[in-house]
Amino acid sequence: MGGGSGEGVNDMTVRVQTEDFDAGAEIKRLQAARKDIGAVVSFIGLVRDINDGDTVSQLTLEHYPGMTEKSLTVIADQAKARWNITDVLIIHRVGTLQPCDQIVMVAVAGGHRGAAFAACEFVMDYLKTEAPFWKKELTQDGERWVEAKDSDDDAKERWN
Amino acid sequence: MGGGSGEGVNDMTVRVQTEDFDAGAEIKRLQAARKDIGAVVSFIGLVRDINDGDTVSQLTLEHYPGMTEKSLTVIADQAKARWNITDVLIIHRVGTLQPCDQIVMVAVAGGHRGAAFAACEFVMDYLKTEAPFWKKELTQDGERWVEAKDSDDDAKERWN
Amino acid sequence: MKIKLFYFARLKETLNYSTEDLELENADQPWTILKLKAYLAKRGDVWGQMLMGKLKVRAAINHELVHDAAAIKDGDEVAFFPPVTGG
Amino acid sequence: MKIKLFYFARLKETLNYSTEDLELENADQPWTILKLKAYLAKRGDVWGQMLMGKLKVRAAINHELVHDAAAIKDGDEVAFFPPVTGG
Repeated sequence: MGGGSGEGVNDMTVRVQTEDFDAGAEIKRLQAARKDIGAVVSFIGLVRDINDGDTVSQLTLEHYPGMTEKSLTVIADQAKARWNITDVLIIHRVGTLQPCDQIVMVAVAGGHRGAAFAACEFVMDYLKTEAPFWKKELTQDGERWVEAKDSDDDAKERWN
Repeated sequence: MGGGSGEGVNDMTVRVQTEDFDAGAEIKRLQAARKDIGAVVSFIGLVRDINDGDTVSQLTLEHYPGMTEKSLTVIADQAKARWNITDVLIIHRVGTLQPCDQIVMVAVAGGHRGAAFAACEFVMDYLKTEAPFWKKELTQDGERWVEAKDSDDDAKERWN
Repeated sequence: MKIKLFYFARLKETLNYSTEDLELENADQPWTILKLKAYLAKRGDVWGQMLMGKLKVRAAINHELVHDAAAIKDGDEVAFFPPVTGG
Repeated sequence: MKIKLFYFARLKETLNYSTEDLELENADQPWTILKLKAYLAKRGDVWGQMLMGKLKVRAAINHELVHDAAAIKDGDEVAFFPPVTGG
């Protein structure tokens, strides 16, 4: 694989990278890892062309190298400790992206669907509120930092 | 595409077929459909090599042609009516499958992750309890019909 | 009246029937799913066990899941099958 | 004592600093995140606005999110940044 700045932290599970990813290939790899996998739930986040009513022509993602990978690994480990699942994959892109580009992928494999759904949503809710990434959008009025949303904090609170 | 016995009911959204499917290609197609899609949640169900403690060497899926496609279309439409989502895809295989084979795929695209997660899980819970499919396993002791699970009824009840 | 019947999964296998056309006598009381099950159960032990026994049986009329009290009309497609186990 | 400081996103852009090495005087009271913010805020208006103003600021010590009361030790890596917006 290579190229991910997350290398060395946990190369199989957490990757922070500028390059795009092949969600289908990643899901296939998870499926093929074990014969007792009955369910794979995946989430893919994409750059939308409109945010808060304005047309977005570009999105730039900044992160905190080292802390970001560590934070994602902790979140993946928490999900594994909390649910009966076999595998968690988190890929998050950084750098400059265009509308429709893939930003993030979380995939969870396990024996049964309930745990896989819960763990995948848990990882996304924690990633949104704890992992050090910051988004800056380019609109017709220039650049602006994306503000954190209270609804994301609320989503995270559900798991407590 | 072609080959799905669900053709004519709703070819884009619901497919019942003997052939395998390419989950990655299906997800890509959903992503590319619109520019306001921010979230794609997908579920893939696979044949496990063990069920109820016995080794499963083969799984055969039977369905009720006509009613099955109609039932899946109703479930997809219910999800679209209930959540703010843009697209629902359901693919379900029938016929004889081996361990690790893909059985079912549900993918939901929408603006935001909360609705996409909920709608995808809703479709799976309803599919499990309402869509006319029946599984028969081949184990070392011969063939046996898979019994319906109370836990699947419970999962469906959550949405009421 | 005439109806078309379908059997699936364990029912199909045990009854050794997948589909049949059935002519039902018009009666004072309308035909319901329950009345049809009782009528078919008289065909023999295995029919009674499958349709009126301990096994849960689901019924559909014209591709819609229905309860025992649902009325059957001339030309209907009626199906009997076990609880579903897809996904 | 010596610490390494990092700033991210809006803070990095506005302060025009991404990282710096800082020498802090040892004092009777241990250095905390709050004390460090107050110390940096004295560098000028924009520093006060960014670190002690209306904007929410998060802090991390050695890659762990911490609160204002967290103590800073010699050799620590300290970071200031806005609430996160990934995913």
